Amino acid sequence: MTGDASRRAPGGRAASAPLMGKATEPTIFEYSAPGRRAWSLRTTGLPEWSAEELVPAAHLRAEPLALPEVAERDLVGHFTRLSHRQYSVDLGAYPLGSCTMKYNPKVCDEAASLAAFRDVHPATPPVGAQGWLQVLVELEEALCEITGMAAATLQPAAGAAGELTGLLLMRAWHELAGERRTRVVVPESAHGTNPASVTLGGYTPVTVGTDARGLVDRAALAAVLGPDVAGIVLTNPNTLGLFEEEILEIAQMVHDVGGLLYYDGANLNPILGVVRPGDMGFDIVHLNLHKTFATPHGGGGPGAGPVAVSQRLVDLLPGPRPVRVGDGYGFATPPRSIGRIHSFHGNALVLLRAWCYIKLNGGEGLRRVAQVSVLNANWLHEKLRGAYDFPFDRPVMHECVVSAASLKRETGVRALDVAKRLLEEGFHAPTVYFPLVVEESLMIEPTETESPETVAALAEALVSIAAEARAHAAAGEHQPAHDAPRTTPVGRLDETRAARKLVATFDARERPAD
Amino acid sequence: MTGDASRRAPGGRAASAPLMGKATEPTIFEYSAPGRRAWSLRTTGLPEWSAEELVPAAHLRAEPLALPEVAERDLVGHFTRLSHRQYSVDLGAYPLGSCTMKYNPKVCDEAASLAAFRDVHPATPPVGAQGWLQVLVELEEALCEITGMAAATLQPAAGAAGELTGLLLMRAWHELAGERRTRVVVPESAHGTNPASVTLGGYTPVTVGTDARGLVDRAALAAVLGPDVAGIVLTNPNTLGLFEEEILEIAQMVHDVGGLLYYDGANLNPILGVVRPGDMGFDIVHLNLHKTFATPHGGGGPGAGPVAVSQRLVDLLPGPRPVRVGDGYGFATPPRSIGRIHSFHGNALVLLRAWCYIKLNGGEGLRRVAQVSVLNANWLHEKLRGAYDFPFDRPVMHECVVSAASLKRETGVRALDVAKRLLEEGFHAPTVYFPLVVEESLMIEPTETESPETVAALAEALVSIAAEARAHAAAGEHQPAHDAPRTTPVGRLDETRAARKLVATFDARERPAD
Amino acid sequence: MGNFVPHTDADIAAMLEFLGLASLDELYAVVPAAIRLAGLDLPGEIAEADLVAELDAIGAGNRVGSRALCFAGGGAYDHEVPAVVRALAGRSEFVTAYTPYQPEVAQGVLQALFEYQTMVARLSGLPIANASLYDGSAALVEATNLAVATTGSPLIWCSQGVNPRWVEVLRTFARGSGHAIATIGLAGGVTSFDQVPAGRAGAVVVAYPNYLGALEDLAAARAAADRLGAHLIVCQDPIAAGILHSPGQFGTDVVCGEGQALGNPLGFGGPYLGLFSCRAEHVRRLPGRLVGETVDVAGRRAYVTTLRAREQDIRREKASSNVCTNQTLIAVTAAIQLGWLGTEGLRQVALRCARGTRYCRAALLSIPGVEPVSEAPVVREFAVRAPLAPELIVERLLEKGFLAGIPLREGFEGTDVEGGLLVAVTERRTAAEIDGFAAAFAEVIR
Amino acid sequence: MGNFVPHTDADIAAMLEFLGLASLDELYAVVPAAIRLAGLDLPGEIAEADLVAELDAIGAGNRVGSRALCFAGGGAYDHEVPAVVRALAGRSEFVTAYTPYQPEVAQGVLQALFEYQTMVARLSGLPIANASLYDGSAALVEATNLAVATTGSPLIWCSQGVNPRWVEVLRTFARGSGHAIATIGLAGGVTSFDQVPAGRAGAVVVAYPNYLGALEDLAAARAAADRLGAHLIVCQDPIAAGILHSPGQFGTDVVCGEGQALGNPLGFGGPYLGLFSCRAEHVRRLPGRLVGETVDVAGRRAYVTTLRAREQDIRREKASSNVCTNQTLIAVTAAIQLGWLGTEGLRQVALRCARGTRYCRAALLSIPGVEPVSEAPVVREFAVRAPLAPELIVERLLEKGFLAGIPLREGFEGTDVEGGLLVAVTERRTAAEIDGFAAAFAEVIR
Ligand SMILES: Cc1ncc(COP(=O)(O)O)c(C=O)c1O
Ligand SMILES: Cc1ncc(COP(=O)(O)O)c(C=O)c1O
Repeated sequence: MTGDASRRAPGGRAASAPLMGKATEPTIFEYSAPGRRAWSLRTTGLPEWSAEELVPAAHLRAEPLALPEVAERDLVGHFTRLSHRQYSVDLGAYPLGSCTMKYNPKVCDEAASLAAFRDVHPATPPVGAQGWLQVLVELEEALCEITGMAAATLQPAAGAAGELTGLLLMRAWHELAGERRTRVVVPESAHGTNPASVTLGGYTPVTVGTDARGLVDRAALAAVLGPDVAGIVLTNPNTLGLFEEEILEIAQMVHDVGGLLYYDGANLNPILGVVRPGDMGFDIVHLNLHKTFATPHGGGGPGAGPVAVSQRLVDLLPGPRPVRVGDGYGFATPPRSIGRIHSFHGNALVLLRAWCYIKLNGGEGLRRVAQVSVLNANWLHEKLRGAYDFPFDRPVMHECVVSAASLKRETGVRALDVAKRLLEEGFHAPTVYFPLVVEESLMIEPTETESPETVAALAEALVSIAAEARAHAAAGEHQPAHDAPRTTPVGRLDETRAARKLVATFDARERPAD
Repeated sequence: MTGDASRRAPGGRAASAPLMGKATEPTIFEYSAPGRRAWSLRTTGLPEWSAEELVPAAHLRAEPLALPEVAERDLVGHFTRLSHRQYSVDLGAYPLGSCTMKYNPKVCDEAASLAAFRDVHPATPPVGAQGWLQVLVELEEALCEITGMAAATLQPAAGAAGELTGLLLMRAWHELAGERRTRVVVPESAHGTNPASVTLGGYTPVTVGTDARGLVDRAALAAVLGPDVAGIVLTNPNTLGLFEEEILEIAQMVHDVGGLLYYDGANLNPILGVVRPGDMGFDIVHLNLHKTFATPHGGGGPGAGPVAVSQRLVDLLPGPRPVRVGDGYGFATPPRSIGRIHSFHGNALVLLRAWCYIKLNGGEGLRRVAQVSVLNANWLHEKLRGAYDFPFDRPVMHECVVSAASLKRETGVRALDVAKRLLEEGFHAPTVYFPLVVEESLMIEPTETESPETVAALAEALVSIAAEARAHAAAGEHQPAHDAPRTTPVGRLDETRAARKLVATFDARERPAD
Repeated sequence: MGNFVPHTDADIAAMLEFLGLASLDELYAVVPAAIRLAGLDLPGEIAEADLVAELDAIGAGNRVGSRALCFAGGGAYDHEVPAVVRALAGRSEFVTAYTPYQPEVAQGVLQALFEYQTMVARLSGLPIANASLYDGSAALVEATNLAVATTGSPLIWCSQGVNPRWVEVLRTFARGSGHAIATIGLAGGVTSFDQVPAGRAGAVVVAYPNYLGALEDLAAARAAADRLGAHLIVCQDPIAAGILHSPGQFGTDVVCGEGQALGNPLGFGGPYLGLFSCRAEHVRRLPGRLVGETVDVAGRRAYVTTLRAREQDIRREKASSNVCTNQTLIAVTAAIQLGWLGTEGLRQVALRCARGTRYCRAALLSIPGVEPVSEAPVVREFAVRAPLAPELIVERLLEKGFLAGIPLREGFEGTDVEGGLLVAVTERRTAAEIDGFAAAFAEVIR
Repeated sequence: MGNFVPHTDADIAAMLEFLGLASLDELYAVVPAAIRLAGLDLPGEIAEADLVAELDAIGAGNRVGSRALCFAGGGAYDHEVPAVVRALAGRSEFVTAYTPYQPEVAQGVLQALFEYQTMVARLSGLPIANASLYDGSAALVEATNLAVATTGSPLIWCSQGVNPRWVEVLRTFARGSGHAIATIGLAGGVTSFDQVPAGRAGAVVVAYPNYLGALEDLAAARAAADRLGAHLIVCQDPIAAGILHSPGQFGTDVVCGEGQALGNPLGFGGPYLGLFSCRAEHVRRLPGRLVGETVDVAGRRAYVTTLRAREQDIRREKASSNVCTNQTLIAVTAAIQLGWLGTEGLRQVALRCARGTRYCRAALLSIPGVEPVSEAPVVREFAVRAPLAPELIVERLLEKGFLAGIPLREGFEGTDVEGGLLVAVTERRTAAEIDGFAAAFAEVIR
């Protein structure tokens, strides 16, 4: 073998796949051998001009660009083994609060792989893309019906992009009225993207607190509202999983000062077909199709974050927008559009999946989705009584937030330990330490696609972890949860080292000891 | 939850996926809950006649046919977790001698999923299946070029089916000549399908031994040959991985008594483009496309076992055969055809994959495949010197057979223990205890798709296992290999119990204790 | 060259050096020079993209979908296969595994096969099912081998209602086994068991429903088999099983069948799936693999291929069958599909096929000149006769975008079935499609 | 109903009973009655098979493949994606995972992202790359945010050679950030950096190659940025990178780009992939996720998202960006595609694009009336002008089965580029296809 072959990794060893042991998986760079290849390219019959003939010398790369050189077999081995080191919805429940990790129907994957949709260039003129435009228009219409809004842009690529789009719409609306408002109200329990988007929208976020019920503190809200307030960013149910019952009053208060209401759609799942943001008084809504509408999350995207607005904001929407034109479809840019927010039309293949999901469920099915997501969450919540603290002991929507504060006090086992211990039980962990307003929070969202048996097993696992911690504390024994997880490909990580001695590329690594 | 729900398995628990621990995976029946469903069917607009209206009462099933009732989500969870309990080529090397478990190019999977091929009914008349017929005819022609034969049938669904087809051709050939021969010669090292097929072909198998070189014992062969011998079934290289260098002499001997030579193509890989069965004197050849031509093995099929024959046997081939007709393609049944051996045209989608593989490699590529498979095997073989016994110390072809006889004598670690210990090292085990003629045999076939690094790591693992056994024996310590495998989803199984207390269906199970 | 061979020239040189060889050719020193090739007369390698382009071009020569709306059956049916089945059965761990020789790392395939065996046993109503055979015809051959080995009689009485291509396969293999295949004719579309003369036989074979879609009298079949001291072998359609009795109820010895309809595409005829179940007493003669449940050293539930002593790799020439590689992935697919369907889904498919069959039969019979081949009740497919040769009907309807069915010729020579057309309607055919088919049918025979 | 909700009515009743509720509606007692809905005005559920039929029907309204042979680019290219990339990126563990919040069970995604970051860093020639952004335009917006935050100047000088749609996105987001976007015009197809007046600025933005396919002078760009005390931001095409210099060589601060070409389909514009790399000194202002290597308790090499303090979930309103969900799966796909290509494969793709570009450009320019928009050397795409509006050329050529390119309008108003047609040729276009295109082009403008 050539060169430093003895240092190279064997592409055909499965040791790193959990099925076969616990060895680490080398990086693809460690499999690379000069001259190996997987690629092949079409025979074109073109003249074989050299790079020197085609590219002025001043621009021609001197050194070849170093990429891993592997055979197809080793490429497959490597990424297949990596996949065996990755939890996923298809392997088990993913009760991450605020994330709505439901099952993603397989037919939607096939839809997105149909050549008739997959292979369309985004600059195809409408006459050649009628199918796509129909899907996008129909999706927009369905989302408007679901949210109670008048029109929507499908361009935002995720929730945060939707938020920023919404805030720019808010800004444009006020500017059209000749106003320069400077502040936007955000509840303290809000997701981090909310204040960040507010800032990027050119506003100063103002925080309002949570009252004893876990809802927006109306008195505090009244105190901050004023003519410089452009609007409020809310999600309902809020990030504590609780429905803001006074939403109509809140809307009134905000509208009274000339502000707009923005709805963070991350929590739309439990109210599908039950109550609509538009009917609650919201003016702008984003949706996370990768949460509510089952487009798979991809390990962190791609998502899609369409933004729907009430009638008075329609003219401001980003463009070009897919629209009906006679019997067919075309594009139109709203007269006072804030402009594009995506290179083309948004994450189209994700949008197609959501269109499929809505079709598959229909209106009634979506309502059932919502109801059962709430049923699962309440059932689970009730099962945790006694084992964990209930910071706000009231019925929840699609997720529940409990606290491990007492548990920690009594046993030293923290929310994080509970999460890691749960991994050993065969479940993904819930969201921990968010929302920030609850100490040692565990935010659990089973979603409607988990069966009653799964929710029961999850509840049982959570209860038994608390019981185990208390039993070990009573016996003065070492807490197994502190060592968890012990059955996963790797154990707890040294996160401090990752940040202190940043190694963000293979090239930044020192030669490994192993 | 309904009924005996407490006994039901939670569909969303990943505990059984090795990533998440080592729990067993319940059967799909244990996930079943009355009324759950995953199915949906097309809206047809047909009258909704009831079963009673459609089926005479005497035929109508009284009790519903009990199948598992699960949601799509739980179906996916279950089979995805099962897949995480399964070794495969895509996870790592599979050096099973005699099985040629090479990497299966992904493009061939896509080819087999093209609607234009996948959705064709086998009774489509030729005018509507020209594409398929072209592929089948071209594949037949390529296989004939590769084997040095005149024509082939693509109907046999696997190697054993090909063998039996070949033996029926042998029988038909002799019968046409008015002869009723009764015996067929099979080497003692032959694969079990060979004697079994000989019997099903209506012949009595006669065994010939192996000489000191590991080759057919020519004296023994001469002794059994006679006018009642219909032919001989050989594979070359033989199942010891050795090339029968006297094949021309053997062919002469068999032909001299009027017998035919049958070539078991399981070992064709190392001679692709280097030497052809037809040129060695064989009359009938089967090929295992699921070995040599990289069609994936599917955990035990589907395969494809085409049978190619020399000119004098062409008229006997099974029919209907895809043939060229003018500029196009049609079917023809040979005039003295032995008849169909498959419901339709064989495992067509497997055949399509093999056609792709041949195209992708081309003639030169196939030769390279052969050469490198032999190179890998010889290199590996040489690396094992000293650690294992070499029953026949000579250059091998695509696989090598070594023996753990000395190891067992010295340490108590048997071939089986070595195999199980190798699983812990991240490799699939080689074939053990076959061929039967070698005591404690390990039959190792790396194939050409494993890189030098992989072959080196495999060799190292095998050597270190032997070294470990000897070290532990020297120290009088318990042998770890006897406990292996310890890092796999389950440990060694109680195979006796499986046979004694047969539980071949879920319904035959006693209620589980767990 | 050689994207599927990782070795670079440098790798090869280094490995050869280690072996003390100067060239790859030297690896073949043992091969007689006289027959060593310089190379193959085959075209050179092509790029993946070129292959795909070629497949597209060649594939255009096949008519599928709306270019050949499927009304053909005869053992291969156009049933719904959902995306989830393709996704799961396509997982590479299942696709690229070998036969489970090392059960510790093959629990995935083994357990899936155990589940498959359970489902097939439930379909048939018999307690034991194997882990698959090649296709329906192979299952029938194996069933008759088992029957002959058990009863000692090599005579097989086979209903003319059994798939004629399967019977031809039976005859082909009988050349080796020496079995005799005798035919029991049909009357009014169903088997006339009283035709069978007295004597001894190894098996009586009947299909349920039969090749013409009609429902046979399995009690009568059992009685005929009993008179002959023979096994009863039933070729069962696994879809119609959703609404019909299980053959196991009638004392059937072996149930065999074609499992393509359970989640597999038409695929121009393969890979398909031989279904095979039998009575418990026959288990030691069962062909093919059998998976059993057991425990591992730690007492964990686990699966393994069992009763291996039946198989060719151990029993060699005395094995009950020569089958080695079978159709595992197709069996796993069938298990997934049956899991997707569940009790009610399978019933619905069966019911909807029966509805479409009735509707389509009525539509065709309402065309002047079209006549039924028999009046026997049908649930799966049906045969009609028209004043035009069935081959011509098929050819002309293909031009109109319909695959009309299968001409009834081989196996029915000289009977009143010959010259009929066998038409199948699955749950995928809509009323509109059937109406269009009937209208086109009327046109082409006009 | 509800194949994606496992619960049967009995399940629901039992769960409600446990909660002491009489109906599902009672779960919503807290929702004001006035706004509670009876249901949605949407059609009922449909079966998977009906959905597939509908998709086929609707999809027929899109022109793909030979109905619209692709000569369009502008940030979205028709490159080869092999089956192996689809197979691996389609593995459900990658597809159905969440953002890796629990690294112990997310090593698959984390390591793949680490490998992706390495490859992107190598493409750009800069040491740090993030784990993806939404698309090229989003990457550009983030790059300018970083530049403004670092330099303190909100003025962005943006070459007119930058993708005009990206510049529009930049302008949209500038409504919130208050940044000022100024344009540096083109001369002879490339940016005239000497146009830029003296003063201070946050960033100079240039594309390499630019939107018209031409090669910009990055040294001149760096010099211009230096004069302004500004960052240099280069929008890099990752394919052309296979033969061109890396922008990192020229002291570029941030390299951003569109990664669609790395293994992703055209997909009507998304999901695409924002590539983002920067100098080490900017790492604490890096937008999006960053994966770093570390060890676990047992000292095993492992990966985790790191420097999280930059991110919105921790820094909230002070975060360097609001990005949360990004394009992980597309990044993983790009890593697999780059692994498939390797050093030589990427070079070959770049080279073949350049060959096709030269060949096609020459073919079009040989048509009477067709003129180049500039003579600057191009490697990726090129612009021509013909005596017919580009919109009409595109429309008429679509009827002949070609997607001819992108009309040059927005962003070029009033320049000599306006009214041109931007044509892209990838390695997938054959000489025969290009010849056919040129012939059809000649016809439609005649
Ligand atoms: C409440 C809430 N808001 C906003 C977001 C941001 O959405 P995205 O990640 O799609 O940008 C999330 C996602 O985690 C969320 O949970
Ligand atoms: C030498 C040999 N012959 C024949 C066979 C039988 O082939 P198949 O399993 O395809 O029936 C095999 C397969 O294992 C084999 O190795």
